[in-house]
Parts: sequence; structure tokens; C-alpha cells
Amino acid sequence: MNQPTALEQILITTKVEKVMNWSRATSVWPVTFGLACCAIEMMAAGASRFDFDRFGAGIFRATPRQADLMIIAGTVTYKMAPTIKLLYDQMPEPKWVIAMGSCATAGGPFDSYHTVQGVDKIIPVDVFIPGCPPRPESLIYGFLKLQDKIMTSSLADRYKDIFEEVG
Amino acid sequence: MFKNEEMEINLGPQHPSTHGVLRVKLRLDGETITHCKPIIGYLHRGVEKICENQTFFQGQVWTDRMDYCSAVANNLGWAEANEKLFGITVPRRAQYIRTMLNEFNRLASHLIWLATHALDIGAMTVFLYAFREREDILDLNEAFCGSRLTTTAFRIGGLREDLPPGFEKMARKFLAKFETCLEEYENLLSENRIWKKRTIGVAKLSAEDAIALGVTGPVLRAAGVPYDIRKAFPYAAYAEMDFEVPTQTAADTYARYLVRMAEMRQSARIVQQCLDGMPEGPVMAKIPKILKPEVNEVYHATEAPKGEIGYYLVGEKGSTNPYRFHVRAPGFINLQCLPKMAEGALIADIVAAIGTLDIVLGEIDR
Amino acid sequence: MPTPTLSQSLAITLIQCVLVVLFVFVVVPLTVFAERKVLGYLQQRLGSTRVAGGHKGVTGWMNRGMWKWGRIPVLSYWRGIPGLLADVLKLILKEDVIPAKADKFVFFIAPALSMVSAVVVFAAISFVPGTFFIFPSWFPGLAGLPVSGGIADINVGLLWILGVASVGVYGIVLAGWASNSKYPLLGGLRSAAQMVSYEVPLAISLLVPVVLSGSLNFSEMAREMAIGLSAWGLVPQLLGFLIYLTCGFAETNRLPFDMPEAENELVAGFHTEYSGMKFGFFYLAEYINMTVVSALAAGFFLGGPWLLPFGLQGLFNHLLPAGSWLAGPHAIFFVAKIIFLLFTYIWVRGTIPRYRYDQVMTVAWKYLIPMALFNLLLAALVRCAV
Amino acid sequence: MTDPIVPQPEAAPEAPKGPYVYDYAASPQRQVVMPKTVPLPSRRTYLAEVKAAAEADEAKWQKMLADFETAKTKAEAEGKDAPKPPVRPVPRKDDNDMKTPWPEEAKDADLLLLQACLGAKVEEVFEQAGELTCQVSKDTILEVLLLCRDHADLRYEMLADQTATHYPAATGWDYSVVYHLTSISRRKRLRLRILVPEGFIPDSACAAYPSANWMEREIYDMLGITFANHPDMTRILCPDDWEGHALRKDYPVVGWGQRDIAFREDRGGMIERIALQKAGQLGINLKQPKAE
Repeated sequence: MNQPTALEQILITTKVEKVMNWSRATSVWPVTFGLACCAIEMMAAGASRFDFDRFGAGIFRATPRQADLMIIAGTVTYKMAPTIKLLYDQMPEPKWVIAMGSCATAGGPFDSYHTVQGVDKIIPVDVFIPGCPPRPESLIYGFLKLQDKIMTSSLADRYKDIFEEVG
Repeated sequence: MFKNEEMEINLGPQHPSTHGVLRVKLRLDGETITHCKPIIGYLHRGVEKICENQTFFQGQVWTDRMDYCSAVANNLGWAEANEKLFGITVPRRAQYIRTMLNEFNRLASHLIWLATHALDIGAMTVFLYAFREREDILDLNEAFCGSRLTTTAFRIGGLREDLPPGFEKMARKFLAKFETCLEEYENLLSENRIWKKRTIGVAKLSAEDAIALGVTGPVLRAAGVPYDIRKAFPYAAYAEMDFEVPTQTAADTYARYLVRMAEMRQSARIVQQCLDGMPEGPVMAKIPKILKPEVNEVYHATEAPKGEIGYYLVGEKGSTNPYRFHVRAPGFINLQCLPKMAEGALIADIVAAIGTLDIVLGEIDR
Repeated sequence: MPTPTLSQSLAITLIQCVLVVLFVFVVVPLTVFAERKVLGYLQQRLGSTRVAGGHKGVTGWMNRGMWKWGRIPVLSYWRGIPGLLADVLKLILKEDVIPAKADKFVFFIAPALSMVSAVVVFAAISFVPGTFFIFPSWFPGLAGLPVSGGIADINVGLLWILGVASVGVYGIVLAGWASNSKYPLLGGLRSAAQMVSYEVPLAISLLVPVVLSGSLNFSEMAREMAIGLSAWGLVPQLLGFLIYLTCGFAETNRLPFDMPEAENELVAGFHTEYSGMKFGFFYLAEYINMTVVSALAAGFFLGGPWLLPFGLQGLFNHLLPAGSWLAGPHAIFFVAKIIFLLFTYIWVRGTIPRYRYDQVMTVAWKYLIPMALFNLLLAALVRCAV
Repeated sequence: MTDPIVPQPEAAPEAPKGPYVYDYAASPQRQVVMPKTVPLPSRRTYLAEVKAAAEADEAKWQKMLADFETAKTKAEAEGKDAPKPPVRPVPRKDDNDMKTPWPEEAKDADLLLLQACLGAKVEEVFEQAGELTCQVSKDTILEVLLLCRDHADLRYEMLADQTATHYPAATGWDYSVVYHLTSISRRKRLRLRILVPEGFIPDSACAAYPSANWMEREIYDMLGITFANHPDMTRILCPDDWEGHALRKDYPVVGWGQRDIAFREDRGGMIERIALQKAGQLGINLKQPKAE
């Protein structure tokens, strides 16, 4: 499976997929969703000095239905977890998640009774960004990594689990 | 044939104008709010419990993350509460630097309030302008303690280090241009008809109600009560500073806007005085490496940008951890008045009410 | 000039339709892009400048600068344009969520209604007075036939525009209702009331050109308002223009009247539950409506395709010989006026806050309608006197 | 279709059935160290302690003197050199900027007035670190609050803060509830304190100060003290179905495992299998949860 077969190489589907990936990577609209300290840095990343909009990610959509990306900016608590799961389920495919900051990554400093130790216990995460809170530059770097990931992703990979299940 | 049906609607926890994860349960009759109940706890991280299991020194990093918009003010309250618990006298230079950073932080916090409040009401450009100036303040933070937001600026007994070289120049440069920036915001908002229509007479809270509900900070001062802890119970170097406590009597959203804008001017004034009158000397008191208190309980309140932030500490003899660590968060108490402000108003007014309270869920839920 | 047969006129109409749709789908995405850019400049940032894919290959070419002169400071600001294509493509490729409790048929039909009514309005707007161009003699089948500047320059053009534009409201109301969700419902209700309220002063302010020109035909009205008055329509009709523009903001749900989709109150208003290209339709319909409103304003109050500002009219009359194959400056300056008005929309959005819902209604009923009626009365008196 | 050269992957270890959770009972963080002392500041206790310390010091000194005497007589009897006379130890003075605030006698007019007005209902008054503390009997708290609010010479208009502390080592009571009152007009602060045993329901302060509403809900949520006549005695920070009260001293920092939720869809138990394998490699103690 490592080397594409001759048939796969000439198939036009790969090219279509490339264009699809390019369009998805270029226009990634995040959902307006801040949890804690990282949300302030996320806002700063959208503001004048850092300007998230340069990369096509400036249109923050208030409703998950129209968003492609969820930036989990802050601590996920036990009370909040079902809501985050619901929001994630409400987003239409294809969707991505950035876990911003150590809280969303692994609970961060808050090793306490009410803090979920990492948002990846609830929803699948594409990019983890360390820092407490990460600087806006880190967020932009993480976002560029996400773009790389989207550009190199393939439909077959994305739905491998489902395909395997179906058989 | 016709029947009146009330609609129940959930504002949040994910909503563009709840400033984080506040959830407000509204009952609407058309667009009018008949019942309003804020539900909090979506960011409850157990700060108090964690701090009770950490040493006194370690407690500071959690205070940063409570009210993340004004971490320095939280640090200051925490440091002073600890100093009260142990009976430490802080050197004068450290007091001045603390005062100055605290006022810079007040500016940053008020700028975030202005940005989000204006965005909630629909003026999106002010958001970007306010963040532009806030970045300069964060640069100052970064120069002093290496961090933008979660500063961990102070230590029990003083400061970890003196001001870095060049800080004063940076600060003066910022102050020189800040006045024009303030005028820029005011040009966009103060005399704007729509802004006035959206804020005057909206979310009123009389002085009696505010005091009964424990509301402090600019919300109380906008109701005509000149209660500012910096004046009433001076701490740090505020006793030596010459500043005014701006008040308004209208007690509505516009009055709070005016109070906060005036407060920003006063903060700039205090910073100027700190820079001019900065004393020389050490910045750290002589204290042992391990602090063990005697049996004591203290409640120390300081004036955070959002209101009175109080730290309640109980010291256990021979223990390095606080026996009890409790924070009187201004946002937690202030948010109680939201139903009073919102009931009977329109759905757009609750957005203004949430914005004008200047809440940060990190400190409300702790 | 030969009289076209039925099939020939059908073909010509088809070509006109294609041209107008082309215009719409060029101007509207560019407006979307301009919105991001202009807002960016108002807010001291750059706005979209890049596409995904790094610095190599086609995407690298896009990122370094679309054209050779992409490095020139002002022109390089247009580098984000390919991102528009990506936006549309992504919206098409996005999963199309239909909520389980939604009324599926209505949910499906609402964005189409919005979009179609917005585009169809353009049928009655003529961009060029008279003939747009004449097919050259070598053109097979249509040689020598004229193509007029609008699809259907009908006598009840204004009625058509107002009538069809109000159908678009149904799109919004139905979208709010069919989503079976609370925020969209509130948005739909708001939009129903707001649209109905603002259509009254809008129509009254448009009656003034009708009174002054004595016609309902778009191009005739535009000509009368420009040449008949020998000045821009807004010179005698400043009040009418302002009322019309205000109502235009409200009719297209733009700030400060974007009640149905007030993001900070109703999440995304009536299209909260819409995803993918259905949402894209609403998004585009809003901008098309903006273009329509701007086209009407430019036609009636800014001299339309007839008058150029600052005495440029005479210059162009000298430069271009009469009967040129392209009625160039007319179309170009009409479009330029439309673009200026679109810029005004974005400018206002970046500058002022949002009204509250009850204040929106107050503005319509207490101020705009009386003012519009007074204006109409004045115009009628002047018309009678003259 | 498989390549014959590639070795077949080894069979995965047999996975026991059922969901698995991390066994927090075995974690060192789970083990709660209960405090042995009761750090409740009090002038009376302090005086007793000082007295006891002085007596112990005196006793020690007397013992040292006695020891010296016996040693001296013994040395004299044995003809050796006399031992050095003992020196009374002086407490070491640290060279630092700390000045420990001890509980002092109540001199402030407010405290004296409260004592005069309430008589035996006041259990203790003292000042410490410049703060006034008045401990009253637990049944009369609402009365005291109303007095503080309405008395012309007190005028404490605002209840700034209300919180509680768990003292599991105390005898006869378990919690202290403190009220921090602020007088805006007089620029004064006062701390009221009641000691509450487990199960006792003190009066709510909402009747005197509406701001107590949420603070009492928080106390209920965090420490489990219910208040009588409170308008809405429900949890505020934790969800309604939360188990335990987090700020009690017998509650572990990491909680009882509620936070370790797994909403994530697990396609065919894949994550569980991987987790089990990893846990086995790392030697983490995984066990089946108890059947409900």
C-alpha cells in the first residue's frame, strides 16, 4: 500500500482530492468558542498584530453548523464536556480540532476533581499546541500544521475506520 | 383562540457574547425577558482545592489563571494576603513597581472589556483597536516577567527581579501615545447615537441594589458610590498616589462605560506618578526560603479591575500549605445582579448587561 | 436593423442572462473578498493574503503574488483572491446537515427561494441605456442583431424589482421556521417584522423617482432622474436618497440593522442550522441583494449610467465616438457607482454599532415613514407646479 | 493477497471483557492525609498556648537547674571539676522582615459594642493582623448580621464574602463559617464567625444581605453545609448529580473519578484495546469497575 499502483497514479481522483484538500485547507472557518485563558490569546491571534485572517481563518462562525475547525482554547471541565461533545457532533464533516494549550492537551496544571485531563478523551484532536497559554504565534504555527495535515490527507485515510468496520 | 406562550432559550455555554462559558437560561415573552437565571460552573477547575494542597509560594500560578484578563491584579492581592498572614513588610520600591504593573494591568483589562463590550453591541472595529493597544501592554508584561498573559509577576515579600533596563522608556513611550488612543475610541463611541441608544438606560442597577447584592468595582461606582479599595483601604503604594475615583450617577451601561474610560485615564496618571517617583532600593524583603505561618486567618481585599478581589487564607502552624484558600471573586458576586438587570429588558439588552458587568468565567467558577 | 425571429430573440435573451449572471457572480464574490479586505484596513490589519500549500507550485505562485505586479504594495493586497474560490468549493464539498426535527422540504426550499429571488431581480435592471452591443457580421445566426443593456426592460420594472425582492423575505422567514430551533425562529420573526416595516419607506422613497419621471421602467426612470434633472438625482432628492439607503441597509440585513442574524444575540439568526452550500446561498443572496439595492440607488440617485461625476461626462463624450460597439463608459461607470455603494455598506459595517430590535422598528415607523411621505408630498407638489 | 515474506503480526493479548478505568484508589494522590490540628485562630487558645509554653519553658529551666544541682553535688562528691552552670536558652531571633501577627485583645469600638449588645451570644472577640474577628453562637447569626447592618454605630452595608472551612480534627464542631462584612460609609471591615457541627443547619444570611445567595450555594456545593430559608439551595459550580463535596478535607484533589469520562466514540473497542496494551507495558494498575 506504500507505493501507489500505476492505476492509482493515473486516476484523476487523486487530483480532484488535491483540489478539494486545497480548498478545505485554505478556507478553514473556526467556531467562536473560547473556554478560558487561551481564548484571550485566540482573540489576540485574530486581532491586528497577528491577524489570523491572513491564512483564511478569519471568519469566526458563531454556529458550529458553518464551521470547519474547533479550537479548544482552555480547560475542559466535567460539566462542560457533554457540551463540547455536542458541539463537535453538530459540526458538519469534514471537521478538525485544535487543542490549544496544556489544559486542552492534557489537563495542564489543573490536576483536580472537575477537570477533564485532555480534550482528546472526548473528541478526536488533530493538532495539539503546548503552552500555558500558547502565544498567538504558536496558534498560527499549529494552524499551519493543520493546513499541512489537511493538504496531505486523503478521504480513504479519513474514513479508514469506518471502511474497516463496514468491511 | 390566541394564547401566550413563553419560550425558554439557552444563552450559552457556547455563545458569542457570553464571554466564555456562562450559560443563561432565559424565558422570553416575544423578545422581552421575563425570567433570567445564570448558570455557572462550566469552568470550575478546583483552584481552591489545588491551592490547599500546594505550598504558599506555589499558589500564585493559580491566581494568574483565575481572572486571566487581569493576572497581575490577582497576583497582587494574593501576595499581599500572604504578606499579611506572615507579617512581612515589603520594600518601598517593590510597592511602587507593583502599583505600576497593577495599573498597567487595569488598562489591559479595561481594554479587553471595551473590546468585547463594543463587539457585543456590534462595533467591531473598536475590538481591533483596543487589542492593538493591549498588545503594547503585554509587551511591557513580557519585558518584566517573560509572559504575556499569565504573568506570575510577584513573589511573597516583593519581586523576583527589578525592572529590566529600558522598561521605563517603553512605559513612557506607551503613556505618551495612550491618550490619543483613548480619544480614538471615544470618537467612535462616546457621541455615537446608536451606541448611546444601546447603552443609556440599559441594565440599570441602583446603588441600594448594588450594595445589597455586594456588587463592587466600576458597576458600583457608576451608581454613584465612590467605593474604591485603593482609596478606602489603601494598599501597595496607593496611599502615596494622587488620583481620583471617577463616579457617575446614572447607574446604566453608558455610565459604566464612562466610569471605565475615566478610570483608564486615572490609571495612566498613576503609572506616570510611579515612573516619576520611583524610589531606589531593594525589591525583595528578607524572608526565609520556607514559610510556615502561625495560626492566623486573613482576608485581604484589593481593587481588581472588575471589583473587590479578596483572598481568605487560613494558616496552619508548622504547615507549608494554606489550610484554607478562598477567593472572593468580583465577577462571581457581580454576576448575581444579572437577573435584576435583565428581567423586563429585551434580549439584546442582556448582551449589553453581560458585557457591562465585565465578567471573566475563570474567576467566577475558579 | 433586422427584426429577430423568435429563436434569435431567445438566444439573445439567453446570452443576456449569462452576462448578467456572470456579472453577479463576479461582483458578489469580489464584494465578499472586499469586505474582508476593507474591514481589515479599517481595523489596521491585512485580511486574507494567503492560500494553503506553501511556497511551491501553483499555490506558491498564488501566495507570492497573483500577477507579475503582485509585489507592488497596493496591488499585492489582492493576493487572497484565490481564497474565494476555495471558500465556495469548500462550502459545496461540506457535509449538508439537515436537523432531524426540521421540516425537510421547507428547509431545502428556503435558501433557494432567497437566492433565486435575489438573482431574478436583475432581469429588470438595465446596465446600459439602449444597445449594449451589436453582433458583428461574422457571428453565425445573430449577425447584426442588437443586444440591449438589460434582460427585460419592461414597463413595470420597478414593480417587478420590489415584488420579487420581497419574495426573498420568505426565504428568511421560512428558513427560521423550518429549522425548528429557537434562535432561527427568533431570527425569522425579527426579519418578517423588519422587512415589512422597511419595505414601506423604501417603496415610498422609490415613488419619488416614479413621480418625477412618470414611468415605472428602470432605464427610463434612470434617464429622467439623470438627464431630465440634468444633475444627479440626489441633488434634489437628498432626503429620498438617505431614506432609501437606510432602508436598503435594513432590507439586506446589514449592520446596523442586521437583526435577523445578529451574531452577538442570536448566534447566527435564521441560518443557525444551515451548513454547506445552503448557508452559502444565504450568504451570497445577502450580497446579491446588496448589489441590487446599490444598483437601484446608483440608477436613481447617482446619475445611473448617464451622468459621470465632476464634469467627466463631457470628456467622455469627446473621447469616445458615438455609436461605439461598446457603450463602454456608461456600463463601466454604472458599475463603478455600484461598487462605491457596496464599499459604503462595508464602511458602515466597520464603523457603527448595532441597533436594538425595538429601536429598529422605531426608526422605521416613527422617523422614516413620515419623512418619506413628506418627501413624496414635496416631490408631487414640485411636479405639479412644474 | 498478503505478501508471504512479511511475518504475520503477533496475536494481540487476550483482552478481558468490559470497560476499564484507571484505579485511582491506588494512586498516591488519592490517599488523603487528614489534618491533625485545628488551625482556628483565637485569642483564648493563643493565651493558653503561650501560658503553656511559658510553663513548659519554666519547667524545663527548673529541670535544668535541678540537673545542674545534682550534677554539681555529684561532681563535688566525686571530687571532679564542677560542671558549667546552665544558661537559660533565649528564643532565637530571625534576621528577617517578618513580624508574626498574634491574636490581640479586642480594643476596637465595634467589637466592644457588639459584645455589649449581644452579651453571652458572643463567644469570642479579638484582633489579628489589623482585622476584627467576632465569633458568635451559631443560632444567632442572622440576628447578629441584622444588628451589624442596621445598628447606627455599625452600619456594615455590604457582605463582601462568606465562606466556610472544614476542620475534621475539631471536637464538638466540624465547620467554621465566616462572614466578611464591609462598611462602605465607615471604611471598616469585620469578620463574623460561627462554628457549625456536621448536620447543623444555620440560618441563611440572604434575609439580611441578598448577596449571600450564591456564596451560600457555593458553600453548600463545596462543603455540604445547608442553610435554612435559602431561596435556592442547589449546587452552583459542580453539576447537580455530583457526588461528594470537594473542599472537605477528606475529598481527594483528583476527585472520585468523575472527571475520567469517555464520550469519545470507540470504534470496535479499539481505544480500549490500545489502552490496555499500553497500560500493561507501563505496569499501570487497571481494574474492572465495581458493578453498580
